[in-house]
Amino acid sequence: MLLNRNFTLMKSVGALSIAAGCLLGLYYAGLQLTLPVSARASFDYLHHFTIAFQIDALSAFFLVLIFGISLLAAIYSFHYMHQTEKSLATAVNYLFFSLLVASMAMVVAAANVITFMFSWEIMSLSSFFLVIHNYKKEENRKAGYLYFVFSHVGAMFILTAFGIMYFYTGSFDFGETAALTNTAKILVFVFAFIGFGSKAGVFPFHVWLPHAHPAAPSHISALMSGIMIKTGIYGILRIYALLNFHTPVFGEIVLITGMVSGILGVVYALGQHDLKRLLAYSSVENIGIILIGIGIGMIGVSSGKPMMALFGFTGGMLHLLNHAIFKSLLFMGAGMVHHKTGTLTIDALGGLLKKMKITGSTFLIGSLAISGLPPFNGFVSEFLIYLGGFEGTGLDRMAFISILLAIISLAIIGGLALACFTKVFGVVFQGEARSGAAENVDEKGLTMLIPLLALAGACVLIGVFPRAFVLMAIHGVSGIGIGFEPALLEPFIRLTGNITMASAIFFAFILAALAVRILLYRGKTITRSGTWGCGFTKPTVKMQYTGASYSASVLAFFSTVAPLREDHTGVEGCFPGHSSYRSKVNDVAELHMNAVIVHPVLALFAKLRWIQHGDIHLYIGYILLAIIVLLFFILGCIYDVRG
Amino acid sequence: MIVSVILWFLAILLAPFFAAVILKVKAFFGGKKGPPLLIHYYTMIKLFQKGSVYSTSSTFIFKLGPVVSLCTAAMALMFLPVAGYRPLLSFHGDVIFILYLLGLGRFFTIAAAMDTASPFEGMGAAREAYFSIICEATFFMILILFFKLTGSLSLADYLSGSGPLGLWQTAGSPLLFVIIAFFIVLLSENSRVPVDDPATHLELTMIHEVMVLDHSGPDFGFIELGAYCKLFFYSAIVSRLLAPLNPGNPVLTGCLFIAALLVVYAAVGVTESVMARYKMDKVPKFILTSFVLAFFATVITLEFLK
Amino acid sequence: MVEIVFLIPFLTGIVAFFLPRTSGRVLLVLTGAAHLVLSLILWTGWPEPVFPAYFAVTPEGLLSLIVISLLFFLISIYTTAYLKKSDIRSENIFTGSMLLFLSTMTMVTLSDHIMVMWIAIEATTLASAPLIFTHRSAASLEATWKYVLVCSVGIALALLGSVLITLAMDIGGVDVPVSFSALTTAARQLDPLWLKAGFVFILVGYGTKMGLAPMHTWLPDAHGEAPSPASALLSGVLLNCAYLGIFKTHKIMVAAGLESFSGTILMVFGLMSILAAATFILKQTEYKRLLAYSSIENMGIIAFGTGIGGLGAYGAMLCLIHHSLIKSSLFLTSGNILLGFGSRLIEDTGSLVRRMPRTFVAFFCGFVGISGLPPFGIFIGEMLIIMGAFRNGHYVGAAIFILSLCVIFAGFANHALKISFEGYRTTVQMEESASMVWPQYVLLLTSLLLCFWIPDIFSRTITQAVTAGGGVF
Amino acid sequence: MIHLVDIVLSLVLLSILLSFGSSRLPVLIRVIGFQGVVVSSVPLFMGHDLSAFGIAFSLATLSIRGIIIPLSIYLAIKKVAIRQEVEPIYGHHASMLAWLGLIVAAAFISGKFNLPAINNHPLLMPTAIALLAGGMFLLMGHRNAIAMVLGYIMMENGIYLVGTTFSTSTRHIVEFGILLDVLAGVMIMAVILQNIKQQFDDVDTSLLRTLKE
Repeated sequence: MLLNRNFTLMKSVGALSIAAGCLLGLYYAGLQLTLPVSARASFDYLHHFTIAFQIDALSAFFLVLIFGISLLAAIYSFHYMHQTEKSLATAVNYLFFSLLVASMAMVVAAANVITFMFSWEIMSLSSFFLVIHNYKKEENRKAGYLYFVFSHVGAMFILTAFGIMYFYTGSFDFGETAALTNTAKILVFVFAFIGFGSKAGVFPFHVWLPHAHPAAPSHISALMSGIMIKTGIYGILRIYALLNFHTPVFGEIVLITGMVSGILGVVYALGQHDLKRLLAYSSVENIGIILIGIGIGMIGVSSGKPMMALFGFTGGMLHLLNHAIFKSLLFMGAGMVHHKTGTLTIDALGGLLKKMKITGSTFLIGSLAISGLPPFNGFVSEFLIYLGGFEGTGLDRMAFISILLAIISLAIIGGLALACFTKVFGVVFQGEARSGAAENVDEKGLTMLIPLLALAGACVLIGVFPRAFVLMAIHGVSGIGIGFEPALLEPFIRLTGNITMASAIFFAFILAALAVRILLYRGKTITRSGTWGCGFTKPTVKMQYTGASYSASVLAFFSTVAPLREDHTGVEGCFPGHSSYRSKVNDVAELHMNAVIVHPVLALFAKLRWIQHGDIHLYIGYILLAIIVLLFFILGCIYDVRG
Repeated sequence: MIVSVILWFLAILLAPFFAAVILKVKAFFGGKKGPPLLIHYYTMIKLFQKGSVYSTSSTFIFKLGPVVSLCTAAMALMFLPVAGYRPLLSFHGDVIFILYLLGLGRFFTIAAAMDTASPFEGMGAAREAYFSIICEATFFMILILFFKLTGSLSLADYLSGSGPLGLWQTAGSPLLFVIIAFFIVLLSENSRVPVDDPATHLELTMIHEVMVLDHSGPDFGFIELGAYCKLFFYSAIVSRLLAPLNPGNPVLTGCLFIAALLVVYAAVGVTESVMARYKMDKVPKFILTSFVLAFFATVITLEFLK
Repeated sequence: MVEIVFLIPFLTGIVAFFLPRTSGRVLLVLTGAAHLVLSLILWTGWPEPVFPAYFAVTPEGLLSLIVISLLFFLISIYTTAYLKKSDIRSENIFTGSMLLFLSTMTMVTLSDHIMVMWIAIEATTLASAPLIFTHRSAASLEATWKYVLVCSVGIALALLGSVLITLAMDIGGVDVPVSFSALTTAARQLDPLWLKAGFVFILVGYGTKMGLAPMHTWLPDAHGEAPSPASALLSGVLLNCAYLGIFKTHKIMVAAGLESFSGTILMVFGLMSILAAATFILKQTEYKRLLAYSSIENMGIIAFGTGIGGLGAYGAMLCLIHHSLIKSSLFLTSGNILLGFGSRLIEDTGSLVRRMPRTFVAFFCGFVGISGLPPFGIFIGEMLIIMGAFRNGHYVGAAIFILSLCVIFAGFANHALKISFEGYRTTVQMEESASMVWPQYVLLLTSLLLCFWIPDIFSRTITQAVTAGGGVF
Repeated sequence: MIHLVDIVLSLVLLSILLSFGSSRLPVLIRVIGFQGVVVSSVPLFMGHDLSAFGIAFSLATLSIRGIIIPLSIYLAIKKVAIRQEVEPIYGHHASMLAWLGLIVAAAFISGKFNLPAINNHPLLMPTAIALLAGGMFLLMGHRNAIAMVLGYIMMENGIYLVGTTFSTSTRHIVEFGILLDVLAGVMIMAVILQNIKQQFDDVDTSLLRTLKE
């Protein structure tokens, strides 16, 4: 993989090998998904342990996801990694790229603790290297560090959860957890949830995410945001399936965190000025939506409402798939923008749609899908989650309130997402170019366009003909181990049918209207002129509405959770000179993490530094002290024995 | 089936007429004669005959906008049980579908507005996006209530036949709150006073109107028609809730329905005449009141269902 | 003829004192190779020693021995290159004491008699003192002074401990040779009170040498001041030797059914060391001291694991081996950095990745390995230790362990990233000779290999050692 | 014989007292040397095994402890002609009191153990402990590096006392090895002392505090 003599050759070899691997994996995963039985493979390890893999429906579902997206990312990377002078770095990048894909596949296939932790850490490590691919930028290094620490601490939490399990079961294998007491189960779940949540980017453990994702190259961001953070979700589901313990507590935890991260994620996203940061935050939002779905499902299971459970889980799973698709689409689109214009600052772009038709329109489809609008895939999954929620409104007080909040927050998230992505699309791709960077751009690079088109096609396909995919998601859900009889599938069939019909009719409408429009325009004078400036005689591009001001009013509404720091030199005098405005939305989680955790720890350890005092008498004193204490310890033991 | 098709066409056709009623009412309050009731038809025909002028900075989105917004509105009407008859389409959860469909329309209207690179249209777009968030929250609040009452998620079950009556019987007085909430949603979604003043001349204070500044000719016609359909959609819902009972024979039902509709439109007109539009920063609070009302209604109803 | 293994380096060491530079270097490498070969032979067929009363081939001893000789061989190769570059006066003393150091350490691994063990360990102190003093600077002088005095005092206590154990024999009325193996078999009859006292003194004594807090104070100074190959030897294998003494005593305790007593003490000291390391790693300014503290941390981990027993003991053994491999490679790499940047301070270094790419690879892999990430072996060791801790219900211990590990990782990662990537004022590449890089690579690769595949005989040895130390499967 | 042993041991105790009291280095060194002689002669008086072998070893020990070690230190001082005064960190009277407390504590502690060996040598255990603790005291009580080395030697003496008197089963050769180690250690310390003197032209360890966090 590290042949960096001939740049193009190296790139093509790298991309091709990864792609080929993905295709193969995709084939087997698909096979697995159709197969009812679960494959299992295990090897002897260090003479005392085993490395075991097992692929059940759940894993297969994720495998399909992983390989599918990685395939496209590999194709995309071919033209994206264009800096010939950094061929070595590129080669390393490909190396870790392939490593990341492999390790993700291993994570979802792992069948015992050792295997899981091993692949998990490898995954974190390789993605870390990908994040600091461009280490010359200060903030990228910071991002890498943050991500590194977060993933390690998260892994430690997961390990703790496994440790507690191991205390009861005494076996490394996933599976027998019957021995656990209920409190232990809850404890395990909480620890695992924190651990996996920090990987999945659940508020408030998402701090690393908006730093790390923009730092990586775009196809990597697509990979990370599209699927790597989903391994966290996988972990949560896996633990849930393992514990097989249906208490409403789990559901409530997941649901509430889901709501919080959903709303806050999209609010912060609205406040960003960097395109990729915005997308990263919107990943937090979508993780929130997925968790809401899963939480509804869990509550459904615990309260014996199979329909609700099925709707919730399926919605969650499907949204997982959808998010993987449109988020990687958006990231790749952003990558294209960055590749051509060299900037990602939203307010410096504009009017790209005229020059980059394909990128623009695919990005439009992506934005529509991520805002959950019909007839695109985002809608289908959110629809299912809604239905699950409504099924759950029949519950009693506590559950009912949380469900009610879940539905409302889903609605709000939907609205905010719409605002957010109209902002992105409107400011980046429409209007006039706001800076020289966006003036003269083109779109070349076939391999970068293919994935965009493919993903956009997938968005529409799932949006219009969701049945097959919904069934696939359901099959994945069946891996969680909640029993449901096939009769419950019937409503899904009906629903998907309805959606297909409705969207078909809708498209028919559009076509009809377009036809009418053409009819009306036949033989009419169509002139082009400047935009009506509402009285301004000389409109300039500077006068366009910027993204910052677009989102200002909404942010004002959420100012309590999203403190807005702005500094601007006002306009003074009749003929004002230069005036500037800068604003930044602070992340409460980030602020508090520094205030509550980091500083106290540093202070504490700073206090202890006098131990290494430098005086040898003191050192000998330590030795003496140790001896004396231990002797007293012995005496204590004796007295214990006697009395 | 045939009936519902006919009704659907009627709805689209009559939407502009009802919208004119508002103007009439306003004129009456202003002590003027006001335009004829068919004014909107005239304007639309005029628009359809004209050509168009497109901004140099606009793209195909700009042309797509009006079409999509019209289609979404018309599509929404397909789910609407006009005068209590079964609608063309209806399935479990179609309400959510409709809401998101209208959202799609909004998306394209905004996109089209941003397309023109005009600062004012961007401003309007921002407001549109912002206010609709709260409206959706309200709508879903009401949905939760209705679902608890009827156990169904389709407009047809709420509004067709004896649906509304059932709602009244189970929920009772709290339904009044719901109706008021709905009315507020109606006002804001269709950008009427006090949220927005379509008749003002200052672009700075507009929301919907400013977004369509640059549209002209048939495109603008589409937009207008879409707006009327949307208005009709909302007011039909309100009217069905206002006049829940449906006497046996079709004629009576029709008359009742139309009467109720007229009342709603008149109410809109009255509001516009007696109120001035709010300052932009007061608008969210105004819309929030609708949410609060809906929430209140839900809680009360459920309490007293128990 | 087991003894020959440490006699050869002893003699060559004596010789090396009177040799000119070049031939001294050659002799160094040759001895390393010979030693490696011998210990491999020792491995295959376990021969009987000439003085069975004093020496014996034990599994844990063999483990340390093989590690020592491998490390020494590679380090000797590195040293030849290092000596070429660095300015070390009286080089013959350096090489000579390196060899003596090797012989004494080998003696530790092979010794079975309690007193002989003590003699050997004290001898390692004396043999390594000149190594630390190589640079002849005030700082190195101070470091040496502290090292010799603190360690001697500590080890004197260990001697007292050994005496007390013999005392325990007297009182218990057993009359067997004073060798670990014999005592372990006869452990039941020993008088528990004096045994405990003996263990305590031995723990504190050898603990001083092993670098357990709060007796660790000499370690950062010594490791920081010694020339890099010496520091590599010190933290790579010397600490293991000290640990060996503790481990053998712990074996006696286990056999005497006092493992709960000794285990608790070991765990407490382990945790204290980890915490101490965390304290100083967070805001460390010199990278060699940083590595030294990380050694303290790892020794703490090992002690903790041994104290837990069971899985933990197995993990501790793995950690012991892999720590030697990785940490010594890190110290050698730090030697390259020192030669390149000419400063021990972290902020004077930077952008290693551009200036010495090959060194960077070694450095970063080492960092990844030492902070317990796969694909290096410490990962599996730490994981087993944590699991074992939970298995035996030491929740609090495990919690402290995990938290302090997180803190240490945060601190270490911060420094490592600084060294590797921070501001590249000048991007000129420094020349790095192959013989100063590939020893590290070999070490790291060994660790990597051992993480995936352990030869049967090797694993059998580990298992024997562990089961003797209270490990169960 | 027993009385003889006790007399010898009391001599040792006396030497500790002197070591605390003495304020001049040469005196201190002589005291330590004397102490070494006495201590290493203890086994002879106890008469464990009076084989020629054993006696030879004892004599060798005696010569090393009593003569070679102090001599090496002495030479070290001579090489680096330094101030002859040593001040304990805590003045003389405190040292005296410390000594008394030491003896009492030692007696008390050794009374706690029920050992067969103690029954016929009542003074033995206290002396050993006193030596250990005294050594520690010297180590921690003096800034002067040489005094610290002497303290280390005193500790060694104490341990030797414990070892030789109790365990019959330890072999002479082993003892001898230990002795050699100690000797080498002291030699190296002496070398370091010289270097310290050359560096700072003083042996005050408070100069050696640069290496710290």
